[in-house]
Amino acid sequence: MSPVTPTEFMTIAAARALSNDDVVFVGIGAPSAACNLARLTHAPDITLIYESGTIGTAPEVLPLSIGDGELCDTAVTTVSVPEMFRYWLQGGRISVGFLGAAQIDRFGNINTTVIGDYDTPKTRLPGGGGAPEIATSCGKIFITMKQSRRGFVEKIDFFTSFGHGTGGDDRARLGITTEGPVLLVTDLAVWKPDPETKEFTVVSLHPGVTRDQVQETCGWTVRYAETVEETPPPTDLELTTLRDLHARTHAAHSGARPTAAA
Amino acid sequence: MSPVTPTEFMTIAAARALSNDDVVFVGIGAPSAACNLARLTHAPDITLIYESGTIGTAPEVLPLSIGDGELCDTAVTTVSVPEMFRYWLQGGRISVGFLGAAQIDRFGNINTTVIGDYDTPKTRLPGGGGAPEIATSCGKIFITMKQSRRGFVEKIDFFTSFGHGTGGDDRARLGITTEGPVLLVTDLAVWKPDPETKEFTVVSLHPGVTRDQVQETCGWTVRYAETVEETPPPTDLELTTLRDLHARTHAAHSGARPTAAA
Amino acid sequence: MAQFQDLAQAIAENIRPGDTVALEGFTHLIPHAAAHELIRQQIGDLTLIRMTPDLIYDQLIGMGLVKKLIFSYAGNPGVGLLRRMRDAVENGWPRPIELEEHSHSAMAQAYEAGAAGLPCAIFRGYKGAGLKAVNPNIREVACPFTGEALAAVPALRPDVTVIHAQRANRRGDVLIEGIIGVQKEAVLAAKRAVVTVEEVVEDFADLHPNACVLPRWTVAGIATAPGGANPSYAHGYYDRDNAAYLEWDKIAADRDRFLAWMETHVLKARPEIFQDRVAGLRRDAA
Amino acid sequence: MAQFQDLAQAIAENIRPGDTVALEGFTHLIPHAAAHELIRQQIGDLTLIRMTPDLIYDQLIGMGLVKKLIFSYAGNPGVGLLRRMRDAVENGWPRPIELEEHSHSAMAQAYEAGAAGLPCAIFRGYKGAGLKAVNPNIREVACPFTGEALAAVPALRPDVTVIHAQRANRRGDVLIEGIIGVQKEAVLAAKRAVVTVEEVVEDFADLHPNACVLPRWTVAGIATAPGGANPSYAHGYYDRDNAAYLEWDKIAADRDRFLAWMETHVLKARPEIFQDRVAGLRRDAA
Repeated sequence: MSPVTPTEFMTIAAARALSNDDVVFVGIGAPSAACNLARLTHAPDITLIYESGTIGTAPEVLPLSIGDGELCDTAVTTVSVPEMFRYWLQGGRISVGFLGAAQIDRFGNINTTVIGDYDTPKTRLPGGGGAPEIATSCGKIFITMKQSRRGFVEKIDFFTSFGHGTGGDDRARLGITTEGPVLLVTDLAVWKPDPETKEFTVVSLHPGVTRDQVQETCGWTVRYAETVEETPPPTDLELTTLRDLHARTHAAHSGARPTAAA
Repeated sequence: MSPVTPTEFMTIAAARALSNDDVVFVGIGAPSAACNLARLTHAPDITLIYESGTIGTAPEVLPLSIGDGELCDTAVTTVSVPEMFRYWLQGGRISVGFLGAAQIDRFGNINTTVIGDYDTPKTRLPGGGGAPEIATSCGKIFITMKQSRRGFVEKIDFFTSFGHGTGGDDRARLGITTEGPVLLVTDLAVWKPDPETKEFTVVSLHPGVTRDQVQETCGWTVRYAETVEETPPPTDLELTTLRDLHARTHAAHSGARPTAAA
Repeated sequence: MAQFQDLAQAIAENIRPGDTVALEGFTHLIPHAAAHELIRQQIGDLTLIRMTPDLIYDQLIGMGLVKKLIFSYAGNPGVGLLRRMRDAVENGWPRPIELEEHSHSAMAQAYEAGAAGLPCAIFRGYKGAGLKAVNPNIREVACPFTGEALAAVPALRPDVTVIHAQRANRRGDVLIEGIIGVQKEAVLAAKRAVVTVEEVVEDFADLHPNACVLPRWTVAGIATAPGGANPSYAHGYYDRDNAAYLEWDKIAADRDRFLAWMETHVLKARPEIFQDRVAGLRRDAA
Repeated sequence: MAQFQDLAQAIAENIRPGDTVALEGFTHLIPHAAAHELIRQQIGDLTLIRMTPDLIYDQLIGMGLVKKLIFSYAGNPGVGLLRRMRDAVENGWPRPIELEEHSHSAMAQAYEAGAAGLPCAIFRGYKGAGLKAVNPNIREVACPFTGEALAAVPALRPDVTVIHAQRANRRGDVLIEGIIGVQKEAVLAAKRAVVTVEEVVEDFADLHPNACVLPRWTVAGIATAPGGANPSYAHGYYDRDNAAYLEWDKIAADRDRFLAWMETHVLKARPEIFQDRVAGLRRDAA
């Protein structure tokens, strides 16, 4: 097998954090690869929910959009989008929300709205979609994102969704009762918030990654947990399953017919 | 054919007020006989909605409850009860609401809640059900009810649903934009509100009914429109259709299997 | 996560004295078998919620198990009044009962708000209605854009919701179809949900994608109770027993006759009798 | 009451310059054929509403027909940014565009409030979110029971909603199934609704009773437009053309290439071309 790429490592490490009993909200741009890898390996009964209304879906290939037909074909049920946001997300039925970001700060606050000023942006990004309420309504939030100085910034340009604010008990002070960001998986490391300050700290480095590499790709001074471990490498099963999933997906999206089509 | 009964006359006169383009909300206790008679005679395309969620229903026999199975079997679609009250009633999609009453006053205010004091009632009635919002959300309200001194009262014991209040522009002053009660069909007469005062006035007497009879069965001093006509008697088609409907209904509810059951 | 249990166990494990309980069903799929089990277990001091309290609430009230009723229409649908409830309200027999009365629209939207995780429902209603004066849980909110005064009621959040559904699959997902009422909302608004079903099937193959399905992780206990909605009905299984609703009006008219009926048909009965009751009401029974 | 019309007539009779228009579809059933007809008729100064403005809004914006956009996620789903929209926002090309930006939850609930006849939607949202500071249409209301501060947004009430659906029956009732998105709410919230359908059938015999059907009296115009969702898809008819979404990223990257594409594929095209485009995407096409 060819060597594990950083992206594969990130996906596999994120998948491991999901369990069989989780009900996961897979928002736009979120790593549905990680969610489906978990389903295809150690968490076969995990419930995946896409904001298009598909509940308990089990796609054979990764959807390109969050509303591909296969999500509905394989779902336990498909509800309207208002119902999805009212009964299922706002109703507190989701245990884990998965978010990606264009910019993130050390407290897990996220920007996917604009680079630059809101009214005269340097880059107009797609916007938040479901993120503002995913960030506050799900039991906890997992974030996956590749590290870079452009993305890991001292100060985000726009608060698309709230993480831990300026740290400490900021969430509670806003009346938010959910945990917020509890896990950040990057191509280099696994981060978790410090129990007191809520600042993300590195808890494990992927094999071969140095502290210098982590700092070079991060716009703030990186803090480490007291004990920093090495992230366990992917197993053969994880890697094979992920690669097969991507191969099926690539074939389907490049215009070939889905193999499951009847 | 046997002579027309007062109840038959009432049902037929009420049915005539409905048209092909109407979307009618048939609440609990409302005269679904009149609505279905209209559908089976002059208004085949009328849309009947029962608050159980059945939209565009066409039952072969009259339902005993507002949620009998045949309402769903013959409906264009069946929606949840919250959707029924939110999108269809509150959303302003209903042209006519049909109400019955235990007590009514001269302004079409209705009581189906209690006789006597609310907290220590002489008779506890079922309550309003959908009526409070039917009365204000439907384009207009038709009421059918047999006349009696007990039912047609100077002052109702409880305002279950609002008609024209104390008359005049009372509805508008409460911010209600719909017409409210525009028709009252009884076993003796047809009543419509005076354009100015909104007090119900008799516009036609059923054949053979005297003004004395109307007054004897009404707790307030009856007013008459300038021209009082005779209500046109039922046609053979109307009467036959209504009697057939009741015969089918009686057979079905007394335990015999519905003839349409497959 | 849904546990498959027998009915007695599902009721005993999920409903406690003093709980706020919604046994829902809008004419269709009313959970009669579950209500009778609740009566047999004598779980009392209940606050009952339901838009259309009918026979089963008349029975629970008549047996003295109910402290308070939150409702919008208390009648025997198409027949008349609920005579046991009237006796409790008018005469305090067998015990006085507290009422919190709403309109259907308010109740439906309050369940909806409960399912949606909101503290209250805000809607256009109760204009000119007398209930505003007698129910302190009807308040007003001004729309922050138009200034319009809108009615507000607290969200309904039962401790337990009990419903009857057509079927579950082996994983524990539950299917409701036909007149679906407020059942989905009542289940999602509740802390726990107990579901009785006509049958358990292997899977829901070829089901319409937008059918009303409650995923297994929204339900606490599932009990098989064929015929369990009778004299209400289960769309696709058996018809409504309209004659029984007409008969109830006579049974409930008299305290002694009521108690005798309950003794025979509920206290000394078992959930299995429901299956026999619907035998003649099945579409394929002729 | 639904009129059966050809697409050009349905668009011309129902959409006027300056209207507020929602062409809805959440990934599935996006009304591409109708949007292209709107572009051919050059109906401009539009305020467009949509949760997920994607290719068709990129096209309408790039052709200069849009004054304002009310939205919650403006991206080419799974691919990236909307390059024509970016050009309008960042550079004012071909004209500046006003933005009113919300979250998905806010938009979904605002459509729901529109369908429910309410002036605003009240929900638990926007806590700690930056949009509150830049969008004056995000306000707060206190729950009159708990005191909790809830977010409020105005109800969405389009002049016209345009959707694509699987089919209509001859009476004019419309069926939507699969991922149903916010289409029912968008139609019921609007003053007028235009629906394109894959086909018109005699009746909806044997349809599931709880399927999403819009009765004929909720729709103004119905036009048959087979393939009219392409490159989006119609569940049960043809698959999503994911390759076309990837290709759009290149077309929209350059103003000239965009204009040339629009000239060939929209301005000089006819609604009938959609049928050909989906020929290879039908499940039975292999």
